This record gives sequence, C-alpha cells and structure tokens, in this order.
Amino acid sequence: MQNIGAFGFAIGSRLVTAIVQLWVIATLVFSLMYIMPGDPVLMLLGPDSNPTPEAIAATRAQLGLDQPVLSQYVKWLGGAMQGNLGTSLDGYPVAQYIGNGVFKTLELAFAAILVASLIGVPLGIAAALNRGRFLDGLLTSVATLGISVPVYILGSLLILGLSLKLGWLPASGYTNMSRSVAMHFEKLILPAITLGFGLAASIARMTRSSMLEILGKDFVRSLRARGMSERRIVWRHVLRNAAIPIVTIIGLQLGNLMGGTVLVEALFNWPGLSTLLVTAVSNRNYPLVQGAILTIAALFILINLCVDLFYTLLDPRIRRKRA
Amino acid sequence: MAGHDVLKIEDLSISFRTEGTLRSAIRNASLTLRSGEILGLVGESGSGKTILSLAAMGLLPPNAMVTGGRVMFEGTDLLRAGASALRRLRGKRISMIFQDPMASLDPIFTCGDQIVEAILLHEKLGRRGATARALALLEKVRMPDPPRIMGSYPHELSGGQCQRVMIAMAVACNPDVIIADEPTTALDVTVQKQVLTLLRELNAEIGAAVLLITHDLGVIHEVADRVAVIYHGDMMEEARTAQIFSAPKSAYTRALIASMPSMSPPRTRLPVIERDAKGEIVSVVKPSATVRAAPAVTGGATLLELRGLTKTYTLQATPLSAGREVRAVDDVSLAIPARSTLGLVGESGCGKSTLSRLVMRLIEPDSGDILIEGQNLAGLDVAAMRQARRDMALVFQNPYGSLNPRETVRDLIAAPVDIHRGGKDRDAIVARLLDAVGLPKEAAGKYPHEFSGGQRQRIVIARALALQPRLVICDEAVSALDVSVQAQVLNLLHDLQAEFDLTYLFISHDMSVVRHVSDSIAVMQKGRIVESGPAEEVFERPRNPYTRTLLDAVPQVGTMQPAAAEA
Amino acid sequence: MRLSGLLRRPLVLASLCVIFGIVVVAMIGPWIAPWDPLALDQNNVNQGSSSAHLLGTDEFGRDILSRLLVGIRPTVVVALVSTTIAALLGTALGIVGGYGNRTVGFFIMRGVDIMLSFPAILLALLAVGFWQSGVLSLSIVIGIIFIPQFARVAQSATLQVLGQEFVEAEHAMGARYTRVIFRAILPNILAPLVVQATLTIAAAILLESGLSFLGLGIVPPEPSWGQMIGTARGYMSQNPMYVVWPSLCLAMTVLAVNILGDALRDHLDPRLRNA
Amino acid sequence: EGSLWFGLSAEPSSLDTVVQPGTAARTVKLAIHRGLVNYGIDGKISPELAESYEISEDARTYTFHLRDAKFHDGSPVTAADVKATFEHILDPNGKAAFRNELSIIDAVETPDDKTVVLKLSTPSVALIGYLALPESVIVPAAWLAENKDNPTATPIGAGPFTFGEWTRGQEIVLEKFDDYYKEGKPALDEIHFVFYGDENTRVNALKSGDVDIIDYVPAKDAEALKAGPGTELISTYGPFMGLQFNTKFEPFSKPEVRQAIAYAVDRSAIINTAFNGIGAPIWGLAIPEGYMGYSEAKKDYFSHDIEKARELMAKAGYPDGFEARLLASSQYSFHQNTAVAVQSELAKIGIRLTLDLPDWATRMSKAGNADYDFAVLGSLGEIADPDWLTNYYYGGDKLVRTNNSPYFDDPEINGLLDKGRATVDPVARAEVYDQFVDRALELSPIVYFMWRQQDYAVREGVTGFTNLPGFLTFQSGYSLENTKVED
Ligand SMILES: Nc1ncnc2c1ncn2[C@@H]1O[C@H](COP(=O)(O)OP(=O)(O)OP(=O)(O)O)[C@@H](O)[C@H]1O
Ligand SMILES: Nc1ncnc2c1ncn2[C@@H]1O[C@H](COP(=O)(O)OP(=O)(O)OP(=O)(O)O)[C@@H](O)[C@H]1O
Ligand SMILES: [Mg+2]
Ligand SMILES: [Mg+2]
Repeated sequence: MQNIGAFGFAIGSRLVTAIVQLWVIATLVFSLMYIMPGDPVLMLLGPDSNPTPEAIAATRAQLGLDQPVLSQYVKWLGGAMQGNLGTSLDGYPVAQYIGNGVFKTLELAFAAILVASLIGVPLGIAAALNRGRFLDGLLTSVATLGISVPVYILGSLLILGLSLKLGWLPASGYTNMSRSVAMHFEKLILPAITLGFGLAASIARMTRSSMLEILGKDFVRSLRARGMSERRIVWRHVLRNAAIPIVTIIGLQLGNLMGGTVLVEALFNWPGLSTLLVTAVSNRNYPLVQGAILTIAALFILINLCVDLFYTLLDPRIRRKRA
Repeated sequence: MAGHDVLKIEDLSISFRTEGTLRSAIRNASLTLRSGEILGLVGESGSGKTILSLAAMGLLPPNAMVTGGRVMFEGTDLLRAGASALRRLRGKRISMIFQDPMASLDPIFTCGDQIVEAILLHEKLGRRGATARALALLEKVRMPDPPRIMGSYPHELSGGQCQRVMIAMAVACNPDVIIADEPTTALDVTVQKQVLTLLRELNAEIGAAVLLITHDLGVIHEVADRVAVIYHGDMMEEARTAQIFSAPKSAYTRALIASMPSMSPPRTRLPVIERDAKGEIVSVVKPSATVRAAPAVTGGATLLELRGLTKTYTLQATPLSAGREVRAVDDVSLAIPARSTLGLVGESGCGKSTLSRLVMRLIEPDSGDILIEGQNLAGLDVAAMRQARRDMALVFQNPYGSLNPRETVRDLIAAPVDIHRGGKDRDAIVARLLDAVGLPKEAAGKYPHEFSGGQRQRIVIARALALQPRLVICDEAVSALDVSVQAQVLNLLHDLQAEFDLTYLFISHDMSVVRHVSDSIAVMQKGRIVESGPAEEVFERPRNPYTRTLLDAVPQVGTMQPAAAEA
Repeated sequence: MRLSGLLRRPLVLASLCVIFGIVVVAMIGPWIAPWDPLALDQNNVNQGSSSAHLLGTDEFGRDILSRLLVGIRPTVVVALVSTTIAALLGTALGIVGGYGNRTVGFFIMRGVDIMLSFPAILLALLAVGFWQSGVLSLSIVIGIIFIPQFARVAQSATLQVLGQEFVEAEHAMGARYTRVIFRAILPNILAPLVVQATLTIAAAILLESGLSFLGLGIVPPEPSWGQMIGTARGYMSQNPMYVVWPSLCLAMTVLAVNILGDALRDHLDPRLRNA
Repeated sequence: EGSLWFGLSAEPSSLDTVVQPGTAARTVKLAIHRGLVNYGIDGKISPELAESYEISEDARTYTFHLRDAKFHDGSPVTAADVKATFEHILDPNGKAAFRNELSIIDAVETPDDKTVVLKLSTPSVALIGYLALPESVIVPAAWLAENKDNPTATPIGAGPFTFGEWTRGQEIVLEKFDDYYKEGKPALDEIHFVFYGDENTRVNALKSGDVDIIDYVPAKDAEALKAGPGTELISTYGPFMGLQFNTKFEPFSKPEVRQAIAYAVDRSAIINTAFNGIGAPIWGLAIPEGYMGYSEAKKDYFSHDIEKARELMAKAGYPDGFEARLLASSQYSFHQNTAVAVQSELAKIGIRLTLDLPDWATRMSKAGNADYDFAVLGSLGEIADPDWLTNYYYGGDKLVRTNNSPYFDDPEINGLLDKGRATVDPVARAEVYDQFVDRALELSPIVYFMWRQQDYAVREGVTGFTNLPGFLTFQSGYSLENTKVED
C-alpha cells in the first residue's frame, strides 16, 4: 500500500510539475506573441478590406486587445486556471476548436505510430541480425529513403497511385465516425501510412543500433544455451532490453505528431491540431495559438511522463536508481 | 558405474580472430563424457576451458573459429548441426552453468520468470507447475526464501544467489549432459557441498554426465570420477581422479597439485607454476622481492572500524507491487588493525558484498559509522569522499560487470592513476601490474570481453592495486583463479602488504585461502557477525555452531593425499 | 590504424567518397555550375532533361543542376551546424539530466519537456522577428529545435548505463563526475546518439524547407536543397523530375551519412569489431 | 438535387456579415444571405430583396421596394430589418468593412413596411455597387438586436440556404431554404463547405471526387483540370498583380522611377514564371474591358522598353540604379515568385533588390505601417463601378492603406475621383474617368503587371455555377442558388 502511495506520489509530483511547465509555456507563448510582427485585428477583419481605423479600434477594444499586456495576461491566466482557454478572436470558445482537433490529431498520431512501429521495429531487428550483410545494407537504404523523402512526396505518390489512379482510397478529408465508420477509417489509412513510413525509418535505425548493443551481451548466450528459439530470444529478451532507446524515439515522435504534422494534415486535409495551430499563427489568432500550444504541450508532457514511467517498467535497475 | 559415451569432443581446434590475425586458443583437444560420471576439467586460468565448453554447446563467440575437429552428441556433430536441432538439444539434453552468473542472467526479468521460462521451454507443465518446480529447485540449491528470490531481479541478488539460479535453470529439465563452468565460485562451502550433491544425484538418478570445470582441486577430488587437465589450449592428460592426485603424469599436473594453498602453512609464500630454465613446468616458491619482514599482527593501530552498520533493501517486483524489506547487513561492528588482513567468511547471501559496498559508501548505510583511521566516512561530502577513495579500493565480486566494456585493459587498469595522479607513469604502472597478475603485455590493448573469467578477475585486481591504497577490499577476488595464478596473486597481495603497509578485508568462501591469508577472521551469517577473532583461534577452536559447520564442509584434499605434495 | 579496417568495407569507402565529394562541391560549387543558378529563362520553364540543362529547369527556367551544385553549401552548413548544436547541447543536457543531482536532473528534463512541446513554427517565427533571415540564424534555430530530442535520447541511455556496475566501479575509485561522464557514460551511450545524429541531419535539411514558407530560411532566389524540394512540391505534376533530383541528392547524402554512422557505431562497439 | 461538396480554400474567420475576411467567407455568406441588390451572374446589379429601386436625379436619394421574402426564421423581410441592418453597418463603433463607403447614407427612412428610402449626404451613383456587396446583406432586426455582439450566433438571412452546422476546422454545412423567394431555387439540398487550405490537396480532392467544386485553382493545375476528363474549369480574369510604392521617400517618390519600372519589367517574364504562362499582361491600368475608364488607346501605355526605362532612371537621377527592398510574402508562392521575377527584371536597369518575404500576417502589418520600399500587390476592385479606384488612388487623410501606394496624395486625382462619384450622367462620368486615367498613368503610383486568371473547377455533372466576371469573381457564391449536381 505504502508503495502504491509512493508511486502515486511520484506521478502526482510530476503532474504538479506539469502544471508549472504548462504555466511556463503559456507565459512564454504569451510574451512571444506580443513581440511577433503581425496584427490580429487586421487579420480578423480581412486585410484586403481596408478596415477603417474606427473599425480596427472598435474591434481591438471589443477583444480586449487594447488593454495593457499584463492585464490581458492576468485575465487569460485566470481563465486558464479555471479550465477556460478563452475565446478565439472570431468569438468561438478556444476549447471548441481544440476539442474538434485534438481527437483527430490523437487518432492520426496513434495510427501513424502504430504503422511506424509495425514497420520499423521488425526492419531494425532484421538489420541488426544481419549486420554487415546485404540485407542490412538494403534495409539501411530503405530506411534512409524513409528519412530523406519528404512526407509530401510520399503522400502525393500514394494519393496519385492508390487514390487517383486506382481509386481504392479517398484522397483526402475526414469523415466523422457517426457518418460512416468505414469511410472514417478509409480516410485514415493514407495519412497514417505517409506519416508512419518516415517515422518507421527512424525507429528502424534506433532499433538496429540498440539491438546490436544487447545482442553482444553474455546473457543472450545463456538464453541460447537454454534452447530458446532465436525468435523468442530476440522478441522477448533482446528487444525488451533494447527497448529504452526505441521507446524514447517513439515517444519523441508521438510528441512531435501532436503539433508537427502540418504537411501531412495539409496534404490529406486532416483537420488536426497542427493545421489549427498553423492557421491560428498565420492569422495571429493569439487565444487560439495559446490554447493549441497548451494542448499540444500538455499532450507532450503526458507522453513524456508515460515514457518515463515506461523506463522504470522496462528496466528495474532504473527503478532502483530513481526510487 | 561408467556408462556409455554421451558427448565426445574429438580433435577440436579453435582460434580467435583479433585485429586481422588468427590466434589459436585450443589445439586438438579430445574429451569423452560418459553417462553417469563427473569429469573434472582443470587447468590454468585462460587455458581454454570455457571456450571448449562453449564449443560443445555451439555457442562460441562471434570472433572464434573452429579450425578443426568435431563435437559428437548422439551421432550428430554439434558444430555442424542446424539451429533448430541445436535448440532442441540445448537446455533439454545438454545444459550449461556459466562461469559468470551475474552476466548470464537477463537483467530485466525476475529470476522466477527466467527459471519458469527455462522450464516451460522444454516441458509442458503449465505456469503453475513450472513455478512449483522452480521453487523446489531453489529449495534444492539451499536458497533461503525461494519465493522472494523468484520475485527478485538479478541485480538484487548476491553473487552466490545468482549462481544458484543459474544452476537451478541448468538442472531444471534433467539434462543428459551438464557442463558446469566453475559452478561454485560464489558459494560458501556448505552450499557448495549441497550443489555438488545435487549434481551427484542427477548423475545417479538419470545417468547425467557432468563436465565440471573448476580450479578447486578439493572439489575435484571429492566429486570427480575422472579428471582432464588442460594447459594453454593443450590437453595434458586425462585419468581417474585418484590416479591424478596420486600419480600425476604431466609436469603441469604435478605442479598444479603442489601449488594448492592448503599445502602451505598460513601466511607464507605460496608456490607458483613456472617454466624453469630448461623449459620444464615446475612449482616453485619464489622469494619476495622486498626485504621487509612480515608485519606484526598485534599492536598496530586500527585502520578500519565499523560501528553498528546496518543496511536494509526494499524489494519490489513491479513499481506497484508491495515492497519487502531485506536486512542485508545488520548492526555490524568490526575492526581491522592496520597492515593486517581480515578474512570475512559466511553463508552466500549473508551480506558480505553489501558490507563491502557500504564501507566504500557506494550505497548509503541506514545507520552506523565507518571509521578509517578515526575519520568517519559516513559523514563526508562528495569531494571529501572522493579524496578518501584514493586510499581505498574494492575488487568487485563480479569482475566483468565492473569493467567498462568500451575501454581497453590499459585504460581500465590505469584508471586510478588517471584519477588521482593525472596519469603519471601510467604505462609503466600498467605494465608492472599486468606482469604481477600474470597477464601478458599484449593484454593491455584488448577489451574485457576478450578475456577469460580468471583473466578478467586479475584485471580488476590489478586495477585495485594500481595506487597501493591503504585499504583493499577483495570480494571473492581470487575465486575464478586456478591455484597457480591464485598463488601468484596472493603472493602479490602479501608482498604489497609487507612493502606498503596495506590492509585487506578479504571476502572469500574458500576456507583454505582465507586461512592462508588472514590474520583475523570474522564469520557472518544473515547479516550479522556471529564470530570473530584471530585466525588460528577461529579455525582451531570455533565457538559458533555455524562456523563449525562451515569448517566441516571444507573439501579435504591436502590432508588425505599427503603423497601428492611430494611430487 | 584501427580505422583502416573500416575503410576496407566498400560501402563505407563509397560513403566517404560521397561525403568528400559533397564537401568539395560545397567549396567550389559556384565555379563548376554550368549556368548561373539565378538566371531566369522565361521561355524554358519546367523543362525536363536536355543537353543544355542536364537535369532540366525549374519554374523560373533556372538550371536545376547549377542550383543543386550551388545549393550544397547552405544545405551542408545548415545540416552540420544545426546537428552539431543539437548534438552537443542536447547530449550535455541529457547526461546531466540523467546523471546529475536529482533535483538538477529533474529540472533539466522538465525544461527539456518544455522545449520539446514548444512548436517549431513559433520559434521560427520569433527568430524571423529578431534576426536577419539567413543561413546561420536558420541553423541556430533548427539546432535549438533538435536539442531536446537529443537530450531525451541521451538521458534515457544514461539512465540505463547508470544501472551497470562499471559506473559504480568508477565511483569506487573516486572518479570525478567529468571522468564518469566522459569515460563511462558517454562511450556507452554513443550508439543511440550517433543514430540520432544521422537522423537529425536529414531532418534538419527537410525542416529548412519547411520553415522557408515563414520567410525563415535561405532567402530566394538563392538555392538550397531543402528549399528546392519544398518548391518542387508544387510542380510535381508538371515536372516530376524537379522534385526527384534534390530529393535524390538528399537521400544519397543521408544514406552516406547513415552508412558512416552505422560503421562508426559498430566500430565503437569493441565486441563487434572483429566479428 | 442532392448535396454539393465545396472544397473551400480557407476556413472563414468569421461569418459576420459586415466584415470582409476573404473569399471563403463571402462564398458562404452569399449562400446564406441576400442584400437589397446583389451582383448577378452577368456581373450586373440584380434586384434581390428589393424588387426594384430608383435613384433620384441628384443621386442623393435611393428608394427600394421590397418584395415578399422571408428570413430563415420564417419572419418576413421588412423595411425595419433593412433599416436595422444599415444602422448596424453605420455604427461608428462597429466593424463594418465598408462603413466608410456607406457612410454617405445620412438617413434610412421607412415610409411603409415594403419601402426603404436612403438619403445621402453627398451625391453618389457608386453606392448601389457597395449595396450589392456581400457585406451589405440584410439580416433580421430582431436577430440583430439579440446577436449584434455575438459572433457565434447562428446566422439568419434571406438567402437560398440556411445555416446548418459549423465543425470548426473542418466544414460548414448549409441546408436548403424551402421558403426562398425565387421559385424553384435552390436546386441543392445541402452544401458542405469543406476547408481545403492546401491548393494541391484541393485539386486532388476534386480529381478524386472527394469534392465537387473547388475555388482558387492553382495556375499550374488549370490546364490539366480544363482538359479533364471528369473536370471542368470555370475561369475569368479577376484580380491583378502589380507593385505599390512607398512614395514617402526617394527613389520611389519620383514618378519617373515608377514609370521606369513599368517599362523595365517584361510582363511575360512574370506570367511565364510565377503564373505558369496563364494570365494576361497589363501595360496600362488594371481596368477590365467593359468597365468605365477602360480605354483601348491607353491600354498599352507602357511597353517593354529597357532603353526608355534607363532614360527615365537617368532623368530621375539614378543612371546607375539603386538598391531597394521589395516586400512580398513567402506564404503565397505567386507573390514570392512575382518578387523573384521582378528582382531579375529590375536588375537589368541596375535596381538591385533585396527580397523581404515574411509570412502573410507580417506582410500585411508591414503594409499597414508602410514599412517597405515597394511591395508586390495582388488584389482587385471591390465593385464593378469605377469608384473602386478610390481605394487605390485616393489621398486624403488616411495615406497608408493596404492597397494604395503609401503617402501618394495628388489633389487632381482626388478631385476627379470625387467628381466621378457624384456625376449621374454616364457620358459625363466616363469623361471624368478618362481624365483620371491620363493622370494616373502619368504619375503611376501603382504599376500593374497582369490579370490573374481566377478559376473555379467543378466535376462533370455540376452545373449552374458561374464564375462572376471580372472583379466580381470572389462573389461567385451568389450562383450557388443555381447550382445543380447530377447523379
Ligand atoms: N572473445 C574472445 N576474443 C579473443 N580471445 C578470447 C575471447 N574469449 C576468450 N579468449 C581467450 O581465449 C583463451 C581461453 O579462454 P577461456 O575463457 O576458455 O579460459 P578459461 O580456461 O575458461 O579460463 P578461466 O579459468 O580464467 O575462466 C584466453 O586466453 C582468452 O584470453
Ligand atoms: N540491490 C539489492 N536489492 C535488494 N536486495 C539485495 C540487493 N543486493 C543484495 N540484496 C540482498 O541482500 C542480501 C545480501 O547480499 P550480498 O550480495 O551482500 O551477499 P553476499 O554475502 O555477498 O553473498 P555471496 O557470497 O553470494 O556473494 C542477499 O539476500 C541479497 O538477495
Ligand atoms: Mg572460464
Ligand atoms: Mg557477494
């Protein structure tokens, strides 16, 4: 019981830290946005429409942007502490935007990571087991392609082939599960593969390296001496021992997917957080930027927390060091 | 009693690829293992025993090459057998107990998981059945509190406990052939006896053949039916045990028997094996290079004093499971006079290694004081502690683990010199130390994985002695060494003590070695010191029942075979 | 020499040649380019390969080959400088975060979390606001973006190494922290770091193209590979080879770097050296 | 029949009727709302909620006769609603984009439920053009009273479609309004406006059938979509590209320098590179053919003439050229590419350019602060009436605007623009604008390069969608009431 308490305490303190982290991020973002060039009101009123100074001033006042930065900040922070992310410049609650985007982002991210891990880990293992041989070179080359081919080229090719030429899959968009489940998943496939392929390459490289590290250890020899099959040795023992760097990189990628998939979201018109963020930034929709970044950061921190917990599950020696 | 031939090694030759050249490790070795017998394999450290047995399992390291010969098991040549054929044999028909138990266990699975997995690989018992069998096995190897061991990770066990886990796994499936590579190095004599009995039983019950690799001639003498002797990769001879001891044929064997510590009176120089001027292998007692007389045991100032040292570990199988407390060191108080040697003996898992770590403050004691010349280490800050460690050295029980795999032996041995003396004279010091522990000069450029178990142990010893620290803690420091190299190392320790006033805390389960080196003895059981006193007194007139049991269990060879000493 | 063993492997040798070639071209590119990389030719836009333009022309009728040759320099500078910044600082943070005092380590890693979750686009925008856009500021921004990734990789690997006994042995000898870091930890966490570095090189070049739409990056019309790839995206249907050439160059470079990285990684592992 | 999937180039930042946040919002607005009048598919003023209207002789009184139309909430469109709408637009603290232009409305009188009379403070014939804009649509007075300051209120209009649902970041759904005042319209049951920010994706979505129609067809894909199969292009020349100059300081305060640039830049270089060969060069002012002010004679006032350009440069005192900063934006490739082409062209007369290519918001705020030497301009006139020129050329008290050349203030031009607006007689009015053109070319505060082709693309089977001609292209959402999808 007492240990569950200690474990809970560890998580609890991380969560408290997370709140502090989010506050730091929020403050940073807040101050950054007031140094950044560009005028939110101009973007809101439509820069092409030559808004009158009165209209600009009126809008500014209405949005509270004419107040001192500090009081804006305090007001925003007050709201945020009550879970209210404020109002987007167009009047909608930021939370509504975020709520719309966040699940789509998570869905795509997890699908992509799944694809990436399913491809990357076996590739990395195969390369490690065949180190220095032809297969290793081949897999390295494939992985390199995956890393260096920009996502939109791969994505465009997939769209061209699977969608425009063969018509197997829809080219873009998002369909709500409530409208059509099949359609929903059909539309998930291409973006997930596109994202996953590049990530798979990194995972494969890290897996290869990490596997090699472990394959040289003495205990692998004793596993063999016990008559264990290579497959079991590799998947159960070596991979588990090699998992920390792999989990690290997967965690990093997953985190990056929270806000860094602009290109793929654009390519497939996936209405996720990245697009939301980029649009908000380009419109200087500060409350929305603020909210999007906080959400992304919160997800990121959560992922990192999970990864850190995972370390201690994976390696009891780390647990002891930290206990 | 002799059964049919199960495992035949025929004309086996093995070489290592190093830096583009081939170095021969084993030349034309032949051995036959018969069912129901124990074949002892003895030989110098680094002579190729481990490599030979790995070859028999088809598990040679990647840079080893078989240049000739066969290993026949039931009509198949294991060196050429396919992967799946080998897999079916390994563990089930032929199993192996590895020399370095710590390094041979998967660090991230609990021991229980690993034993159960080993059983389930070959037997259809179901998890529950396998767990029951695992517990029974642990019981058999005299493991205290088997359920706790099952739930512990390897790093949470003592050296001897790990070794017993390995043994349990090796015998789990009642194999036909057991290759035991130094299976008892970390076990105290009572447990050792138990393990040997277990092997014997398997011998008798299912006709298992055992290849027992050990440097402990006492063990060989007690349990082996036949003995093979290997020297520098060449098989020297193979004969019945009695014959080997009474009438050894090869010069090496004669020298080996002559070098046993139990042959010599305590605290004298031990004979080592060398080639004399004519190239003959002989056992000689070389005089010490130093002129100072042996130290006086009594009257010296106290160098190390421990007061009420206590350490408790908390065990957790998963971060969420309930913790269990293990009191590894319980209110230990000890004093070692300067220039003397304290032999610390005790049951495996009684807390000896923990104690040595506590003295170095590698782990923090729960309570108690560590006084070195009156200075309490327990209160020192990081910088002061760092300074204090210049005068202390610890030879880890697990030599391979304590060697950085990415450094060459030169850098490893020179580490203390680099740390405390800015690397002054490092090459000269390394060369001298290598020579002193009997390693060739070329060893300096190699990496730890290229060495045999005994060689690694010598690297660690060399490193500990690099700066002649005031206090040296040897945790089973000579357990993997054959008698000759052991003698060389013990002589070295002795000489250094005389020359530089070193003080030793010498942890060992080998009573003859302890007897030989110690001025005083402390006996430990379950984390407590149960008896301590001057060496003769403890050995001659043990007061504590546990001490008596220990002494009774020592395999006797010297006294039974006085003739051997004359050879 | 030990390294000579590496050079005997043909693939490694080939990779070295590629890298060497790239470095040479980065230095002399402008002199060997057959055309002025900035010269527009409105009558020859988006042409395929021809004898005049070996690799064809871009949307302004500029010679793609010449732009590739001249574009190497900023590309190489961005890749190298940013990866170096990220690797050095990130690794340092990661090791201290894993090995340092618990409080310090905790704060460092939580700081890294913050950096990680701070979107690149904002950082980049900010940089545009503060600095002249250009190769160096771009490299620094990209370097900063990749620091936390290195930090996390380094930290996790450090934690794992710390669980091993040889680190304890160093402590027992009274080694200073610097020695433990440089002798015990660093060599043993180098493998994932080398991999991470080779990944970062490619990612940095691609990120450069991603940031150019914010006006941070190599200012047009000056060429760089990332920017060429980014622009060519819009012309994939008209002039498919336009995107292929710079991507191919990038892939070749990354492949060479990866093979070298692998070789280095394997070489650093003494157990694999003679196997 | 059925639903139309419309791939929209952006998500409207607001559906507030009185602001003008861009084309996407206008398209949606024109599906929901109608004004007293709107621009019809032929580009002429089409009476909508007003069955008919009269403009008085002195151009100071507009009288509108409302038809029997209903708002989506079922209430009839009455004079009171019109009055409330205009009051909202004219609210000095409001956000109305065209308040300035409409502020000449002195009073809105409602003699009866079906009649609205607008009294102007100054005569203007151009007002009807501004009344036809999507920003002047009529909303219910009751709705206004309640929702004036609520940007998230469900829009209610009298247009062909009712507002259904807006999934933020994804799509807006509109549904057919059964009580629309035009018999048999609209044909569609629903419209899904799906936001496709990326142009390539938008094109792919059309090709793959994910959507039925897209706006802002990128130039490089126009050819392919036109050729089909399965797709059709609906194009018009709408917006123009050009340069605006900061006339506060030298060298661009000198008309000679601006003219030199007009001579120096080969228009085809821009069209061929930045616009994939699609577009029509402008060698004079950007007045579409058929618009008042268009003159066959002045159409090719400039020509590609480096010599002439050099002469003008020498005359201005810059025989060796100068260095300058050209502002454009990297966010839109055609802006950036135009800048690159201009840079290369101007190098030929010794003008050495540094390109400033920030993102769009920064570009706009720089424009708003006149923080540039000169800038790439891509825009169009708001209305089909020549009064659109005011926005680009008028001086007055606000000299820095998005679309003018900052600090350009010529009394003669100001006078002509004022006069043109107040002249009711078309012949006399045309005369005024002829004079304007002469003066504008002479001073060239803005140099034009080309007409940009503005395309919609539809899938086969989509009919009735019209790309409104000329400047009105961005109001093509009007024709959604006629649009049909087959199958
Ligand atoms: N991987 C390797 N690479 C190169 N040489 C090796 C390797 N492994 C062992 N050797 C060398 O082969 C020889 C035989 O080693 P082996 O491990 O068989 O010795 P051993 O008889 O078991 O010694 P010990 O009693 O010390 O364990 C040693 O000299 C050792 O240095
Ligand atoms: N890190 C740890 N966590 C939990 N328990 C531990 C840990 N290390 C050791 N123990 C337990 O503490 C006890 C003492 O271990 P220690 O290693 O000191 O024994 P030892 O006397 O050196 O035994 P041996 O002779 O077998 O090496 C053992 O029961 C062991 O299981
Ligand atoms: Mg051995
Ligand atoms: Mg121990």
